[in-house]
Amino acid sequence: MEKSQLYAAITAIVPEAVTAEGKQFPEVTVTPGNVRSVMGRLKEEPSLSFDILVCLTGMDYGTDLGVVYHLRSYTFNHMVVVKTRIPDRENPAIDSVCSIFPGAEFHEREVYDLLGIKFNDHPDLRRLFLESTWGYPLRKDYKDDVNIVLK
Amino acid sequence: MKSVIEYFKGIYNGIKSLLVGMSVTGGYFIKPGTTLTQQYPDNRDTLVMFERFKGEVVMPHNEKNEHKCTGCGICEINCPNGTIEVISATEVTEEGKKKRIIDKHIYHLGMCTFCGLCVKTCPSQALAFSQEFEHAVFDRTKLTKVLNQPGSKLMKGVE
Amino acid sequence: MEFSIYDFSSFTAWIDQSLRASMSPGLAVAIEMLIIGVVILIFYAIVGLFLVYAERKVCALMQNRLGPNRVGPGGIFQTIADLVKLLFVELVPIKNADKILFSLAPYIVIIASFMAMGALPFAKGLHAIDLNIGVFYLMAVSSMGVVGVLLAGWASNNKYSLIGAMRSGAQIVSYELSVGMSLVTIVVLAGTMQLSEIVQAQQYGWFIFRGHIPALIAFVIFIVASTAETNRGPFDLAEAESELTAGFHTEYSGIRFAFFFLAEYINMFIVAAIATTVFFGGWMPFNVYGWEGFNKVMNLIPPFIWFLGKTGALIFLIMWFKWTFPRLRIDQLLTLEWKYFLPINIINVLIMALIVLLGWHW
Amino acid sequence: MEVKEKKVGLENEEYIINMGPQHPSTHGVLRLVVALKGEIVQRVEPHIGYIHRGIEKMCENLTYQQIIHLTDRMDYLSAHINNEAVCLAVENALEIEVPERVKYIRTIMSELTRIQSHQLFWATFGMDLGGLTCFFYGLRDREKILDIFEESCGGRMIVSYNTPGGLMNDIHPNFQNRVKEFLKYFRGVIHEYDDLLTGNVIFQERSKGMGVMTLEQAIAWGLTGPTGRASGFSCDIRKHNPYSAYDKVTFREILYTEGDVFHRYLARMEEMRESMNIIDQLIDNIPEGPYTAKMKPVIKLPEGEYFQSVETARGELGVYIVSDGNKNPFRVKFRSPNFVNLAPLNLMASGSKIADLVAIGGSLDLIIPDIDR
Repeated sequence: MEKSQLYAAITAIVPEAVTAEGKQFPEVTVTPGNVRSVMGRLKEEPSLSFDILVCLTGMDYGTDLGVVYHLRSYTFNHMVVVKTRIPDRENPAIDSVCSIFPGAEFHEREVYDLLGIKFNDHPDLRRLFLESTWGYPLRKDYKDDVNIVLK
Repeated sequence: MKSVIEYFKGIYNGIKSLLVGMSVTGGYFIKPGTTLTQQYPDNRDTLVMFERFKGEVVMPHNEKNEHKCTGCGICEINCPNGTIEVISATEVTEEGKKKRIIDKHIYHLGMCTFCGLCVKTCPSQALAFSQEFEHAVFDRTKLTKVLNQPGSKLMKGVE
Repeated sequence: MEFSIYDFSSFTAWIDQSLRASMSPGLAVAIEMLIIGVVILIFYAIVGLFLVYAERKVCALMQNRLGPNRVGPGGIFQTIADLVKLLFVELVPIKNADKILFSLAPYIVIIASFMAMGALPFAKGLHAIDLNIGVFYLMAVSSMGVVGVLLAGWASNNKYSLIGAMRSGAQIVSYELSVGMSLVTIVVLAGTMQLSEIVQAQQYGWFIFRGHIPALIAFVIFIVASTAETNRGPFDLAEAESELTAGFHTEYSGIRFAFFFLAEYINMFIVAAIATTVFFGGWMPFNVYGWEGFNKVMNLIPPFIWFLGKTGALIFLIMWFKWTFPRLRIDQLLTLEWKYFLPINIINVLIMALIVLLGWHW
Repeated sequence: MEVKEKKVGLENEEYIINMGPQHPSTHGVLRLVVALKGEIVQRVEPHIGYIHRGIEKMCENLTYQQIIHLTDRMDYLSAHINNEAVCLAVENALEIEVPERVKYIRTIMSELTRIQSHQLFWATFGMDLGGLTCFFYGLRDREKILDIFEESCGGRMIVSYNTPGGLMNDIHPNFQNRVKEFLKYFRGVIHEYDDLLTGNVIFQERSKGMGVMTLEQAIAWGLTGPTGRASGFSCDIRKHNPYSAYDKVTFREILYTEGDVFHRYLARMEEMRESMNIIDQLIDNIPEGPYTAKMKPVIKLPEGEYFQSVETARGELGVYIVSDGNKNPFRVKFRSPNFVNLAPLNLMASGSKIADLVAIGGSLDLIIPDIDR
């Protein structure tokens, strides 16, 4: 499938999304509440069938937090990037996609651990690497004077 | 009847595969010449490391106790983990100009990850890797080394 | 035709008579027991030390290594150095362990292997005791060690140890059957359980040749089953270091660990010695009917050399197994015993009985 | 974590053992909390983070050249390939075409890395199953590749050989001869691997039908590398999205459908042979030329997001770089294959025995620093 066709197909499936042009992969920006339904549709649509969750990245954009999903299709070998931004820094929450991609379980725990984003309906949301008393180190405003020494 | 044949075939193939495995180990047992063990502390004199082996960062000095380091600090900037500290001083040359020279080029071997960026980016090739690999010491402070030798000078012609 | 020119029975008889001549019979027996005890103890230690060294050397050569090579020429004093180290290692007290059973377990294991040593005929007339149920005695005594292993696992208050001990229990109880049945096959052929008579019966040909196919099958099963019984690889499930760290002896240190360690090697020696006695003619030299000159040369070699040589070859075989094969899983281990070895063994005993009845053996 | 043992009658009692952080079969500081019922594993819960070093956080304060040396320390057995991933991402972002020579050398180095990684896998997998001799044979042959690395790169495992735009230094003049020598040697001894382990009846009984992942499961959990390909999941990045010189070589993607421990093992054994074929096609044709493209001393990526996948010895390594135009990246995320492959361990291992858990864990070929990052 050509890139422009892919854009068109994705826009048809996800009408509420903003698709950015001129990027490495087609990009879809959705609101946190829509993530699960958008991902579900992208996976179920037979002409797209984004059935592999390659990567799930937690982001801190400085002002708001975000989660970036990289999806790939096993049949067509094309990729899409689904992005979402969570403006609430105090108590960020987003829907979990574990029910669609079981492999997201560890990814989401990692994001929760390092950025403090809560995933609703996650089967086992605990911290993955760090202790429960630790802060959220991947946030830009994280301070650790003992372990982080900047020159 | 078929299952009986399968049963005995299974036994035969199983035993055969075991004997094949034993022939490998047995083969090495009767060929003691194939051992590869290096008797390390004994072969120290003959042990030659590869010339590119990244043992530790050194600053080569020539016989007149001169090095090539201008004290520019590029190695310090490029080092990913603060292994190198360049403490520079100023010196007044014969023409009366002020010139930056190094006072101490400090190298923390304990922090070095041997990425090679300092050696690669040094504009005057003042740094090099030595093939020394026996770094063990009893006191951690000994891992902090001053690379320029005492009383050493900048080599003529290196800016 | 006299096969062996070496006969120790007159030598032992002379010691017995000279002791009895100078003191009361009770004291004489006590002193004899003491002498035998000391001799066996020394022999035990030497065999243990040598086997540990041999194992390390054998596995090193199989693995393209040199093995121990620092302590003494070729590393021959390595095991002595290890022993000294083990003697000085602290006996780590285990919290909430059953102290009495914990300290008792290694002794049970070592006593079991020690007792088995007494019945082995090393040469003609060179054995501590010649029971008329020798085979039976050896089996009974050598399976006593499992009690020690079970105790060790239970008393250690360690989960790994307990799993290891339970595995060991299941394993030894199962494989004891195979060991017994394969020995019974030969007992049928020999018609006696007395070890000295079994050896004597092999004067004109070892049982593995005389009993041909059934004896060969019995031997293969015996060597595999006894490897399992001694908890050695590929049947070392009780210690399985990649699964259970060290299994039943995880918590043992110092001399107590050394006891387990030594007992493993001595057990290996004992099963190899039983196999030698029963299948390979014990201390009998290798003779071929009709080759008089060859036989004479063979007869010149002392019987204990024959005995130790054959035992050594079998020990090497067991070591070879260990350093080649991956470990079995517990259910496979039991499947192998109950589905393969036991049926084969029972049929094998029947075949052997038939052969003996019809006189189809040599 | 609080480990509670339920005490409701013997038949319902769970026997919880802690495999790790120090355990012979977890290959590092992985801790598996295993609930047992007799020998049967009820559930496995991986606890990770014992060597979490915050590489992603560290990257935010380093330049792109400096990131390279951290990627060495993630999956230390695929150091070359990890380096390459970051380099490719940076080069793609800058739209730099690296010289052909660099592409060839990178590909050869990557394949050598893959072989040595699989050799170590074979060695440790044999050891996990109790065949101790495998360990020494595997390491013996791996040593020869490490020598090749040491001669050209200066490091054995931690090579830091790739740099954005090219290589740290040119290959050693002996490189080609040594590689050819190694291939000749290794083709002669690889049959020992099969004799000792692959064909062994005990090994086959231990590994066949254990820890099965179906194709659907493998896709859903995102298993990649030999682990995924054993389930029939065609996920070889080298084949589907070729990078470096992989579009110039012909090779076979090893695919099986069974998805059990044995076929994961087999996939790795076959991959070693395929890697040797790839090196064969390239080693004599390394073009002459510079060993690095012209690069500015300070690399600043244009603002944007860049994602690059490479095929490491264990699966797909994804590098996701978000740049805000500075010399340091705004955010770096490593999608490490081991992290993803570890996740379905409970699914694979529950219902099997302890010994199978060890075999399944071994067959995933986990590298713990890559999981923790």
